[in-house]
Amino acid sequence: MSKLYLDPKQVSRARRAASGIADSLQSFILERTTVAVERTVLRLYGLDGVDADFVPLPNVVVDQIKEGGQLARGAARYVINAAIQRGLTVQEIGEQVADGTLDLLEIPMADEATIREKGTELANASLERIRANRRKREEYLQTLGEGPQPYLYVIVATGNIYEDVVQAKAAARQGADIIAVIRSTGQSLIDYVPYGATTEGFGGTYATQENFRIMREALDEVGEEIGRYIRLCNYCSGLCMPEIAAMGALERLDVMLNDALYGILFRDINMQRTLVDQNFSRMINSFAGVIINTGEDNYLTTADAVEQAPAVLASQFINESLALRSGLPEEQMGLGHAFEMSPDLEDGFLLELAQAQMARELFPKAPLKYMPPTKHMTGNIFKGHVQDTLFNVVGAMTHQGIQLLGMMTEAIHTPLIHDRQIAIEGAKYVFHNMRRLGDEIEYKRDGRIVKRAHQVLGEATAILEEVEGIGMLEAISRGMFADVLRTMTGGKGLHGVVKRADDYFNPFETLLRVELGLEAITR
Amino acid sequence: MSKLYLDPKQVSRARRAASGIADSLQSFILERTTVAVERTVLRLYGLDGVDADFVPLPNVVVDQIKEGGQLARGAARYVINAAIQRGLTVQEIGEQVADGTLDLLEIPMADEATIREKGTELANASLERIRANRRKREEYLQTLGEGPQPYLYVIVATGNIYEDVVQAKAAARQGADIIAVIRSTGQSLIDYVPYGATTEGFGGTYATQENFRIMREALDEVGEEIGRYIRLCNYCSGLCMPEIAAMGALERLDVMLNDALYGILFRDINMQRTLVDQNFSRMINSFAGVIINTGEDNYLTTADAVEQAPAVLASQFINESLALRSGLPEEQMGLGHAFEMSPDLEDGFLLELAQAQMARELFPKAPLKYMPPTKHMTGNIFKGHVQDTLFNVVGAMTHQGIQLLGMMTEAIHTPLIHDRQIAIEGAKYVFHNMRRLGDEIEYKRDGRIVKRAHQVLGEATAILEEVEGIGMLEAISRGMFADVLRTMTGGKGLHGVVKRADDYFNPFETLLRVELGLEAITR
Amino acid sequence: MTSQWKHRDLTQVRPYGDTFDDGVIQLSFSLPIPPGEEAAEAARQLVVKMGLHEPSVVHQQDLGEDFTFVVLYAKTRESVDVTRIKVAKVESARMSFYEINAFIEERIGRKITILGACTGTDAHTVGIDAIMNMKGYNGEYGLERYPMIDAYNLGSQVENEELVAKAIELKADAILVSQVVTQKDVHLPNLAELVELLEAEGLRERLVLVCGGPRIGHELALELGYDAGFGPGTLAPDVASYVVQEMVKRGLG
Amino acid sequence: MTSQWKHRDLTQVRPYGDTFDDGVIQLSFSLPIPPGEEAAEAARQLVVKMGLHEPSVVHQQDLGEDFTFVVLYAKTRESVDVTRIKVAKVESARMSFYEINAFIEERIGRKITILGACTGTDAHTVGIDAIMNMKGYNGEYGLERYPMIDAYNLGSQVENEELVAKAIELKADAILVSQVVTQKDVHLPNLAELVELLEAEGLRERLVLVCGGPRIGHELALELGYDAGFGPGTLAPDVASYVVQEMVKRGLG
Ligand code: B12
Ligand code: B12
Ligand SMILES: Cc1ncc(COP(=O)(O)O)c(C=O)c1O
Ligand SMILES: Cc1ncc(COP(=O)(O)O)c(C=O)c1O
Repeated sequence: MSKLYLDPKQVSRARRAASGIADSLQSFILERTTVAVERTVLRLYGLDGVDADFVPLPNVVVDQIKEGGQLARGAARYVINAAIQRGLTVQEIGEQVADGTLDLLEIPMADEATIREKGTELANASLERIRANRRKREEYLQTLGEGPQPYLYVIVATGNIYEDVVQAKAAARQGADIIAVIRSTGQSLIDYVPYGATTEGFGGTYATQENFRIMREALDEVGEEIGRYIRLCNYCSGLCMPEIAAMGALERLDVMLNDALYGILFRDINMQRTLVDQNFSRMINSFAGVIINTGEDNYLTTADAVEQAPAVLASQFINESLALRSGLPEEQMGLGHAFEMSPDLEDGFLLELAQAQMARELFPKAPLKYMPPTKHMTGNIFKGHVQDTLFNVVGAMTHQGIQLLGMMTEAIHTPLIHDRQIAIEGAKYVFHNMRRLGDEIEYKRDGRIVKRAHQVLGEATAILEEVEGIGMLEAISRGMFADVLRTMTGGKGLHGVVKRADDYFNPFETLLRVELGLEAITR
Repeated sequence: MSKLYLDPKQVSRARRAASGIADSLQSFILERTTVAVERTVLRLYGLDGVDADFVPLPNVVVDQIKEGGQLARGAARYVINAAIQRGLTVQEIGEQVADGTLDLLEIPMADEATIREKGTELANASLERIRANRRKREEYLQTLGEGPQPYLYVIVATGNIYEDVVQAKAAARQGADIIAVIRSTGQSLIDYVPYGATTEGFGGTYATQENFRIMREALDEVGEEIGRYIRLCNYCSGLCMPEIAAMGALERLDVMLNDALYGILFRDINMQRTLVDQNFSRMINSFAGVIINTGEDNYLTTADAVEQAPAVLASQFINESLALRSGLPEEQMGLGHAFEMSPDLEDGFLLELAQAQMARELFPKAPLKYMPPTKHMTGNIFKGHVQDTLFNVVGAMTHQGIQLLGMMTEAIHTPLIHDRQIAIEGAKYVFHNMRRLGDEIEYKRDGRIVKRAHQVLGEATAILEEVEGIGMLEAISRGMFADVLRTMTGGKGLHGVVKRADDYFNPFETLLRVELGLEAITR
Repeated sequence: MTSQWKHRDLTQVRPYGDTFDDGVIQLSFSLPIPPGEEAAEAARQLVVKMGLHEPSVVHQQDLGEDFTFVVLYAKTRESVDVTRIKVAKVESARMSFYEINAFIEERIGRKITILGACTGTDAHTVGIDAIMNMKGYNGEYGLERYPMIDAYNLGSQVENEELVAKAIELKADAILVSQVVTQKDVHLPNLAELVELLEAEGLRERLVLVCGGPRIGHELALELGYDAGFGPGTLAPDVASYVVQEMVKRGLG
Repeated sequence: MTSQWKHRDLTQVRPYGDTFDDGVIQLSFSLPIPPGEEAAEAARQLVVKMGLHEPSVVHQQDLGEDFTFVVLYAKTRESVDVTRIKVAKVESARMSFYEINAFIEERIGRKITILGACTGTDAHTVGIDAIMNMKGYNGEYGLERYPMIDAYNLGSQVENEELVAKAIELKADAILVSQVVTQKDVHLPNLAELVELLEAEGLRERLVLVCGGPRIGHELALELGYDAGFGPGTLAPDVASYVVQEMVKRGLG
């Protein structure tokens, strides 16, 4: 039973509209591929490393195919062909392309069936590595166990992976359940993934496969010592969504931020590009057992929390529908929202409680990602600590899945080693003391909280139905989300979008659709 | 309707037992007077100042009468007699007694009727001054207004009245509604009230009439500037309960800690002495429009909050009954309780919520005084700030009347000038954001919160009925309160208790009984 | 006693807890050593090296990985001569929306052009938007709403080169730069670079150059070669008042 | 990079925020001057006088009455040589309830008498009760429960004279003094006075003298002429272990 007395019919209406939106986006998406998707295929085949100019080999290879005008047919075709014809590994192929000794488009083509067979066989082998990672995680969860929900999620962001390790291990010992390594500013806008261990980032540390590996190892080590599996999180969103998803799958990340809409609205990434990227990246997340985190919370950092509440909810519905179309189970949908009510707002707590409780009821299986106050945090660390505490109170009362802990120093710096400890101890105290409060109370049927929830759901439904009418892409072009206006051809990365040829070949996509129980693509 | 589904029959039973307890105490009390009561009479007649050895004149005079064995008849009789016979003011009488030129017991007695008439006339004049103070307060409340409930109550405790003034005025500007000047350690155990402005106290500042005056003036000044009446609080409990109550009435204090049980249990003051003192002091508080604060919160600083909850409630019922017998209206009963659940306790918040909500329902008109975490506060100021925040959350959810703000530095030092600011801003934030939460929620009928309330009420009733059976004095002697055991003749101050003679004369008591609508004393 | 406060010596001002001149300070930090008596002593020694006395470690907490967090209270004997403190401040009088537009009409006699951007890798637009956007911030309209101002908000992650090119193209009278990310001082070289570029183009003297952000102050701005700097809480009229008065002062009308 | 941490120089240990040796410290205090740019500058200057650099005032708050509260972050270049830190510690091995009683039986051979009190004007009994009361504290029985100890808890606000008289009367082997109120250092003269009284009575050497409380440490205790001092979190066995071993060591059996 809904504690907010939400009308199931209204909920179905909202969901139906979101479904319609997702369906029409999905057909747009399935007609296209991108340079990032193709690089991902190569990465999944095991291609790694950089050339003499530090350009990653997946970029080198995809660029060659793209410049030859053949990307529409799928990078896999040419690489697998080279493997067949030259007897090389994918890595060797990449290296030879990089040093200029190999032009993939000049190699005579083996027959289509052989390519498809070989491509699928190698892809299957790669997927096995991801499967093994998934098994390893399950094994850890069985043997070590995990913290109770909400998982306590903290970030590290020193810019230096080795300092990050120090901070992350300390955080795990302090009680964190999830460690997110924040990326350096600007990484989401570069159209390749940096390489190797890095020690110089700003506001965060570059997301590289080696950095993932280093942190995974560290967290396994500390997790074994303290007897609790520590989840690792990083970011897909940006120009390399599926590539990073693949890296995450290969290095056993557990949680990944993954939201095209975030990239569109807050990073000015071209919408066509990132929606296509998102679809493939979520399939990979899904297969890897990764919980995705969506970025609705960001709406509230630029716009007003009271006004934007319906847009947040509408976006959650859309993200849910889209995620389902990438085969992502509800249990892996960390839909985002945030405690961004102004502390100056009378009854702000009630409005927030309504929103959080509503999200909980509408997405009952999702490990909702609840973001702390950020916008209204100031240099007043003491008041900030109180804001974070009320955020934890709402988290406890409404059974959120993932509680991204607020830092009292939010407005000052990325967290210092003790900022996290202070946040974790506060959160643990609140959760331990009042985890059951939500089960003990009921909301007045005609009260402010219930009314607010109904109002927001009503308005969200209206938005969804309007968007369904005009289409998502048009809606974004009209600035319907977060007051930000983006056009079909504006933003970064459009050049990397390619319409698929009829014989487009991407064995990973095909295999994953089967694995994830999605219909085969029919053209 | 009770949100906790408390059984009105059970509540009546508890109240009936408390009433019985109070009745039998009251008859004990009315048969006695004390040196403090008699000194109070003199103070009310306007006697002030100290002798060459800094002994206050009220002590000098009462000691003379007591040494002469005539205190049982009431100090008023002898002083008024002297006034009649010698044509002196009460102040002049005191001064002459002090310099050894006057022996009150040697003056021939005027006739009883004349003494009574003159005594009553002068007493009436004194009461007029208190009435004027009360009017002044009402006028201020009308013109300046006051903060919303719960009143934010903070302490100053520098030991130096002039530093206290600086801190208090700053606190008022920061948003405090009530300023309590904490007394120096040990003052409650001295059998006189220090004199004049003082600058050397430990852990607090001496309660003197001059200090009261200085602080009252300062708070009026700042209150006028910021347009909010600032209430002043000090402490009656101790060996001088009624004297300090009188000083408070004369200097327009608004709130006074007043609890004999506190003195008995936590200061080892003799029970006979302080119960008699309490009765008269509460009559004065009552007439002066002073809100009293009782000390049930203290039980939880020495014993466990979960276990002692029924004793706290039982004591609140007894204090209510006793206060009614001193003519104190419910609107002036700041019954005490405290947030002292261990932060390590699972569900601790629920237990606390149950207790606070129950107190609210059982004493609906009382401006409940809710005390912050103290015992479980540590040097960890950041965690402490979270503890204080949850305390404010309970305060907001249950509509407490007076919120004594917790300081994050509770375990370290008496508050620094900014400690209060940090506490006030946190409290204001919580109250502003969630003042209405309590009105929006209901408690599950069969839930943990409701069950806890029923259990505590049940146990409190059992205690009350047991105490009614054996009598309050016996119950204390058996250690039934706060695990502390005190005997009828143990503790400080018994020597100051005197059985009233049949012709005992205390015109203030007589007048106040009329004013307060209490029955005249019949012997 | 009260007189202690009234007649205090402003050339020797000390922190205050609850007793005149007590010098009480709260500190917290982490040490890369395991918790225990030694860590507490290390913390005390460090604080004593800072010239503080009576250090009291009121809390220590194991952070794991051989780190210890400590909270201390201590007292300083140091004092500051506040009579000699001179803070560089934006001196222009603050005018209202109407006054600013009237001032431009009367004293400059034409619409002026102001460019705003959040530069480098910084993508925090809320601050510059607060100053520029039509709808404004905290009850004050942004520059886009000013009839006598042509305001162009270039948004976030604008390269300095791009900004300079736009300034030339639009003949900007003023440039407003926002910098929010300051970790490892990334904003300093970025802000300095813009000044160099403008100088190289011979533009620096021909426009009013202003920066702002939560960690920016007027003093820092001057050091970096800007005309003014604005910190937290700035509203459009603060900046606009300054810009127009500075233009007139420098004869940029 | 990792090696920075592994091979770090323990003779030069600095505070750590998020970068090796960054020296980051958080401070807060109030200044008796009105808020504003000048107050922020005064705070910065003060912190610089403390040898800190890059002071950043992240918050300032008007406290009223011309006081300003500031929160700062800054960096220190000072360091501590942790290899040279020596902290005086109670050295006795910690024994359990059973071990202590057995130790007394075997090594002293008679019941011993321990007196406890909270002295002077101090009325905080919870601490001394935690050590002495039958029911104990945090899962450890108090001394009253120890079969081989005659424990007398005199309660609160006990005058030093009274305590000494009782010690003589009961032939105490050890005295435990609790002091909780430390405002304006009221505990120091009170604790010192007891030592003087005991010395005057010629008793000081004949018993084990211990003090404790939330602001008491072993080092302070030694300075004041006590044999040992115990701080927050002490439990009965900590004290009892010490007392009985000290008795044997000093031949007070
Ligand atoms: C909102 C926000 C975001 C949003 C930004 C959305 C957007 N479109 O702006 C999102 C979520 C995208 C974001 C992302 C990141 N953020 Co951010 N973010 C914030 C946050 C919460 C609020 C900033 C804000 O909007 N303040 C409100 C505005 C109105 O205030 P303001 O900027 O100070 O502006 C006022 C004045 O300063 C002045 N002003 C500002 N600019 C100018 C210019 C001129 C000319 C003038 C006159 C005045 C002026 O006037 C304004 C109005 O009064 C802060 C934390 C905080 N509470 O401050 C972190 C914060 C700024 N972010 C931070 C970081 C590190 C990041 C990331 C780099 C993290 C990462 N690695 O992914 C990313 C990347 C962004 C990038 N490339 O720059 C750090 C910066 C740390 C530091 N000191 O360097 C902060 C402090 C959080 C933290 N503790 O880690 N962030
Ligand atoms: C409970 C309490 C009270 C109760 C005391 C009841 C009682 N019977 O004890 C009441 C309400 C009566 C009270 C009153 C006052 N209190 Co008080 N009180 C506290 C409080 C909340 C908790 C203290 C406590 O019980 N701690 C728990 C025990 C178990 O810990 P502990 O004492 O540290 O003891 C442990 C160790 O230190 C050690 N230990 C202690 N003694 C000894 C002795 C020996 C020999 C050994 C080996 C070990 C040992 O072992 C113990 C167990 O581990 C503290 C604040 C806080 N959270 O600390 C303030 C606090 C101690 N009180 C304070 C003050 C100022 C007062 C008053 C003076 C206020 C006033 N002016 O009215 C009064 C007067 C009391 C007086 N005359 O002394 C201040 C002291 C400030 C300072 N640093 O000087 C504090 C810090 C609060 C504050 N911030 O203002 N208080
Ligand atoms: C969904 C999502 N993806 C990615 C990011 C971070 O991206 P970037 O690295 O671009 O700052 C965020 C930031 O909060 C986010 O919400
Ligand atoms: C009811 C009551 N009276 C008085 C006091 C203070 O008395 P003293 O001055 O003895 O510390 C308290 C302390 O908390 C109290 O609760």
